[in-house]
Amino acid sequence: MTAVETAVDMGTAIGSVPIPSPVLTASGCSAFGRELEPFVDLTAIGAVVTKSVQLRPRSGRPTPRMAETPSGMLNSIGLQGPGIDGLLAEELPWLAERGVRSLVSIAGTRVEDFAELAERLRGVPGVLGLEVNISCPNVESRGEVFACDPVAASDVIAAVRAAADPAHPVYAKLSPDVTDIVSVARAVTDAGADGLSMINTLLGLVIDPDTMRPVLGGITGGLSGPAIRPVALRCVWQVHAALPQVPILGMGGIRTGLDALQFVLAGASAVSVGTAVFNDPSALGRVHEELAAALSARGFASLQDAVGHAHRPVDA
Amino acid sequence: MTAVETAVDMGTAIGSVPIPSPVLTASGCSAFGRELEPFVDLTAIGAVVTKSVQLRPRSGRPTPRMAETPSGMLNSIGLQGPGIDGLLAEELPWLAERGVRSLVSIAGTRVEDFAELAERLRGVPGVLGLEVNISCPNVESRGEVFACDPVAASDVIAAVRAAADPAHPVYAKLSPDVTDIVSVARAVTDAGADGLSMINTLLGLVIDPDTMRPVLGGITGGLSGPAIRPVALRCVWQVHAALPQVPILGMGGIRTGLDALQFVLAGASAVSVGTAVFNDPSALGRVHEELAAALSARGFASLQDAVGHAHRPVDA
Amino acid sequence: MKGQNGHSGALTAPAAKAEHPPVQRVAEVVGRRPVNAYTELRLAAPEIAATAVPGQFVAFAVGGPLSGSLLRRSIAIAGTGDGVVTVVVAAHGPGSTWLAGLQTGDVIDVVGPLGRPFPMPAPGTPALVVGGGYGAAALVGLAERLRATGSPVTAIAGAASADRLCSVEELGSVADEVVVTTDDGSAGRRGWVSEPAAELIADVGVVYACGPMGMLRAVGELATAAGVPSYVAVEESMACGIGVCMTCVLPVIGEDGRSRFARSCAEGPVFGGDRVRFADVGKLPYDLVGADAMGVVAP
Amino acid sequence: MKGQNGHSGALTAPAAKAEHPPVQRVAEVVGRRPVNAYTELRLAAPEIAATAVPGQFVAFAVGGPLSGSLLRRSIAIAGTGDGVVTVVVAAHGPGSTWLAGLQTGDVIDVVGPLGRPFPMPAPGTPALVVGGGYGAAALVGLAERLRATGSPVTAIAGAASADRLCSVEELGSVADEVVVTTDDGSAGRRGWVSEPAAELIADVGVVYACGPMGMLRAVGELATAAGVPSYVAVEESMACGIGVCMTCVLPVIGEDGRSRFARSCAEGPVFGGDRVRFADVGKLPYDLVGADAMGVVAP
Ligand SMILES: Cc1cc2nc3c(=O)[nH]c(=O)nc-3n(C[C@H](O)[C@H](O)[C@H](O)COP(=O)(O)OP(=O)(O)OC[C@H]3O[C@@H](n4cnc5c(N)ncnc54)[C@H](O)[C@@H]3O)c2cc1C
Ligand SMILES: Cc1cc2nc3c(=O)[nH]c(=O)nc-3n(C[C@H](O)[C@H](O)[C@H](O)COP(=O)(O)OP(=O)(O)OC[C@H]3O[C@@H](n4cnc5c(N)ncnc54)[C@H](O)[C@@H]3O)c2cc1C
Ligand SMILES: Cc1cc2nc3c(=O)[nH]c(=O)nc-3n(C[C@H](O)[C@H](O)[C@H](O)COP(=O)(O)O)c2cc1C
Ligand SMILES: Cc1cc2nc3c(=O)[nH]c(=O)nc-3n(C[C@H](O)[C@H](O)[C@H](O)COP(=O)(O)O)c2cc1C
Ligand code: FES
Ligand code: FES
Repeated sequence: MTAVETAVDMGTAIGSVPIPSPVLTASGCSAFGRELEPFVDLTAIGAVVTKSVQLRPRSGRPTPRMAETPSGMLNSIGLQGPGIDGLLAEELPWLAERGVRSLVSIAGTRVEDFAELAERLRGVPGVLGLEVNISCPNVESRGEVFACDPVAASDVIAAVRAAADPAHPVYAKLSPDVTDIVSVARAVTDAGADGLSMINTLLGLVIDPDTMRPVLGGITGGLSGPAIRPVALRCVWQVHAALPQVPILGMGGIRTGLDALQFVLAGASAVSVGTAVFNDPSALGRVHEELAAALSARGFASLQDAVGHAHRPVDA
Repeated sequence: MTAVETAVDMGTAIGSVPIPSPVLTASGCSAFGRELEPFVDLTAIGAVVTKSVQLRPRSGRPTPRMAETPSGMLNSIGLQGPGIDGLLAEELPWLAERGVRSLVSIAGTRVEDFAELAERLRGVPGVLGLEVNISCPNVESRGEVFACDPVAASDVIAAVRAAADPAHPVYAKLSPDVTDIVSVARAVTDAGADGLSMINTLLGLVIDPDTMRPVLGGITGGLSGPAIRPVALRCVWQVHAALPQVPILGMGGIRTGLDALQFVLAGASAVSVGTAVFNDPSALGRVHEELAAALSARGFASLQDAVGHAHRPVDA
Repeated sequence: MKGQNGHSGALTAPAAKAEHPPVQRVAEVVGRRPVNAYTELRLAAPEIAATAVPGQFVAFAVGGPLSGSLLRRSIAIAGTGDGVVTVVVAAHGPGSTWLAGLQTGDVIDVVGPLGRPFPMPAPGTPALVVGGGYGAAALVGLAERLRATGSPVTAIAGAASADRLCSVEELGSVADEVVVTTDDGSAGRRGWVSEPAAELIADVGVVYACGPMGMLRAVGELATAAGVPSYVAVEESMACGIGVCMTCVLPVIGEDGRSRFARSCAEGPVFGGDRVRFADVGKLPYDLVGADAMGVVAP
Repeated sequence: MKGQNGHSGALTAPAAKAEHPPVQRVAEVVGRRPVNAYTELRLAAPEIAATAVPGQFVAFAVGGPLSGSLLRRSIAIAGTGDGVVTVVVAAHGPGSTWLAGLQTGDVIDVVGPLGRPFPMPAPGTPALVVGGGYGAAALVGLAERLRATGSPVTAIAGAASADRLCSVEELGSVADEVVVTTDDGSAGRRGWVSEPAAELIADVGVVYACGPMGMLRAVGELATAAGVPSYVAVEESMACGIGVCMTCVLPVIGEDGRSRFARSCAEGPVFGGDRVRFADVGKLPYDLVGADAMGVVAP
């Protein structure tokens, strides 16, 4: 990421923690950051949002784990990962040593799992906060996804907020697969979420015309990429309109600075770039530069001034 | 549509009404059929699904009414149309004279509107059935969309089924913007729906980077096209798995015969081609031919044999 | 032309449907050349070339086989002959930039001819044609046709600057007079096309215009004020180009004097300059047919 | 090579990481030619050509500026020299068909070199290289490198039919012997590469293979049964090619003898033929690290 001649103050914050750039990775789309080193200055981006970690190491699902779809992809990785011990032993120290900020994504299938993970992450160097991936099946509720039920979702967030380092902002990551995302947003905010990450993938399916069966072993998977951007923007818009004081980490199909600008104007104070990294490993730095240039061209002195701008009357 | 050497029996049905092809237009994506005449043999396709009609003529919304999105588009037409009188006087006779089957899409903002429309369409020549567009705001419930509430949705369907010509199958058109589409599908089927059309568009938003405001005057719009196909397929899969006896008219991003095949394998007994017509006005005939060829290549003797095939164990 | 109007005292009758239906085909690019800031493409499309009438357009699928851009791009037909359709493309957004990058030998899916042609005046009626930017290209064929039916033709071609002018030479070879204007004075008269148009309008019996909306409005209003019928070819955002999607509408006064949202691809792109409610484009006036059902009430 | 193995009694040590990090750049196509059923492309990409080692691959963005195909296509590097990277593309689905249609002068976004190179044996170790279809192309550079370190090289190139053979001539110019097989007998010996491989394996100290999974499995199992270390370059479906998405995994036995889902882009594409659990590819064996957390239990 080379500096560009622009007067725009790109600083923003995750909860109350300041970060120098509004552009972050998206959980599960940049692993733990290492592999992006040849392409991106990881210390210059907002933070590395780590792949969702659970208590135990997980193999993840068998392949095939993905299918390409029009302007997007379907995935079903099954949260392959080293577990919290591996994360604490290997990945977070690597990031911390290099001065890379991390927003640690945690996942579980029981409320207590989430709380334990939050507890284990207290005071860990380099960790700036927690993103809570509640798009996981709740084993105590016949596998219903936490994020699809305002009560289950707020149970998780309340437990995480209570267990987490007080210095760690807690962001709840919402699923778009609900009738009323504002009610979920309100519930988790009331339960103590310091901010909202939105959106997670949409539930989708692809059938292989050769095998004539679903491509993915898990049948359905998560749809991501530019294809879902209008849905993501709608969710950010609706939630910002209803809860203008709640910080939003926006994501879903961001590929360019102008895409990121749309999220900022809709109400996001920071953005994650996910699937676009697979297309362009240099995307994070590029999106930062393009967003800075776009804000500058539109006369904004700071990113903050643009947050939610699209909600204001045109003459404002 | 030129005949192709294939032994596959492409016949299917809408409810109990037989149609010679499983490929239909999608409501709102082929107006009332006329403009496709230079490109498609309208008598050879399954049916023309007409643009949703309401009781009164409607101007529709001001422009801009659309935005292109990655592998899709966002629209907010506002159901511009001639009203039921215009439909009965101009459009349906035109179709009937030519021997074109029509599946008439009806829409309203009150349960009684829907019932009155169904009543008016009793015994009209050429009409093979009704598709009920319940993705409209319910004026009696603070504008909540009928399709997002199983109770409101089934109220509409029950009223339509009671008022409609007994010979007219009634298909309920479902919205994907719900937490649990199976519960809506079950409710409307219990209320008398003879089949399900799925899916309608997803609620989306695009912000114009120049004006820095939503592109559409209505702020949000409906997302359609190949971008949403995995979501549509997932909905069809889930509903067919839960209600295997209920006929499904599948749609959402179908562009090729192999796309249509995926819907059939997932459980649809007929398909609508919507946004793809904007890209390729000849799409309907082409999709029919490609689907026939794909079924033939896979050894199916009839379309019916392939319906729901992807749900069967691989060795079956 | 006067007196062909409907019941409403309008100066123009709505443009009539084209005689020939459109076709869809894959066409080869058989020529390309830069024309000032634009790219002129020549496409081998005999069925379209044979039936197209001035005022009509074609719609291209863009982006190639893996394209994520589904909507067709509409481009006015700038000329036809020898089985070839000529268009002039201004690289603007991604779709038109892709079009402008086509090379000789490339193939492209095209639908056309689409839309309603410019209505012709009574033979011999003196005519004024006014083109803005690449809009002038669409008027060359019209000017030829007018000349062929005995109309003396005066042409005005305007643009922001010299490099955005188009078809000046071609218009020069068919029109009796060509006036050039540029906003910055880099070619011809400094200023807008409406100035020479105002001077010339008294001498003609019909006016045609193609170009940006603001220009169409100025020329249309000028003509209507002078009691001269005018036809404008509008450029609204279109998803399908063939009349099935209803995205391309604008408020137009019908033959019965009532206003409706008319599809610019199917009822247009050519409308009477006195029939388009320019001031209401992008709005929903209460007196539109069906506005009441949208909850819009008279003020 | 024997004895370099880990604790598990495996014949191979895992392939080491490449020395040089990958770069991303826009490269121009400086040459293209048909090679039997395939297309050979030559790309000007000096940084990649300078650092690539046999076994590595590049990943291309496909479809052009309006592309709806986001995922990169991985293609093995078939040769490097003079700042040029050579690849051989088989037109298969839409992405590779688009790649195979690139013309000289076109530009494409490429990331590379990616993945781990083939480990080299002790100098002078006789080597067998086995290529299936276009997989043979990736072995030409390896064969050269082996020769340069004093290894006698025998090559087998197989394919379904003569037109799907690849790089036979190039292999011929570096290997001491080239055996050709085709399933239909349209060139060389009728049958699979595993037959000559079985005959030749006793004479070599290391085996390398690149081609379809079934072939890799056959060659790997043959070598392991003969006590010869083997390295195979696998071709798993990849979304990113750089190691961040976890889509490209397969079950691989690690140095500690435990099996894990290893990323074929970052821990591979070159794996010890005795380390890939071919029978379990596409499955989730209970003894994989972390399978228990997925609810998979020992039978
Ligand atoms: C009847 C008609 C005739 C036209 N003739 C010409 C011509 O001769 N030469 C030429 O260069 N252009 C012409 N245009 C405009 C041309 O279609 C647009 O410039 C082009 O669609 C812009 O697409 P884009 O991909 O570059 O821009 P984008 O901004 O990417 O387009 C996004 C969407 O908006 C629509 N859109 C954007 N700008 C316009 C516009 N100005 N008019 C209509 N739709 C727009 C596009 O069709 C597309 O659906 C004509 C348009 C119409 C309707
Ligand atoms: C390390 C590696 C090296 C390769 N080397 C070559 C080579 O030298 N020459 C060559 O022609 N091909 C090679 N391939 C395969 C090539 O990447 C695929 O043929 C190509 O991705 C298929 O894409 P498609 O768009 O044509 O097919 P599609 O079916 O449209 O592909 C859809 C998706 O599936 C993936 N996919 C489909 N088939 C394969 C496959 N066989 N292997 C991996 N991914 C697949 C694609 O990458 C894409 O993400 C290699 C693959 C890998 C992983
Ligand atoms: C391959 C892949 C893996 C993902 N893994 C996770 C994950 O572990 N945790 C999580 O919260 N989100 C995960 N996501 C969702 C992304 O973080 C993001 O919310 C979503 O992909 C939308 O953004 P995008 O369109 O920019 O990718 C994953 C997405 C992809 C494509
Ligand atoms: C421009 C446009 C107008 C539409 N109008 C209607 C409508 O009037 N009634 C309706 O039920 N669905 C309407 N739809 C939704 C389509 O019928 C279809 O359900 C949806 O677009 C998904 O299919 P597709 O991706 O093939 O377009 C409309 C869609 C588009 C793009
Ligand atoms: S562009 Fe579709 S109706 Fe005019
Ligand atoms: S392809 Fe993404 S991790 Fe290997």
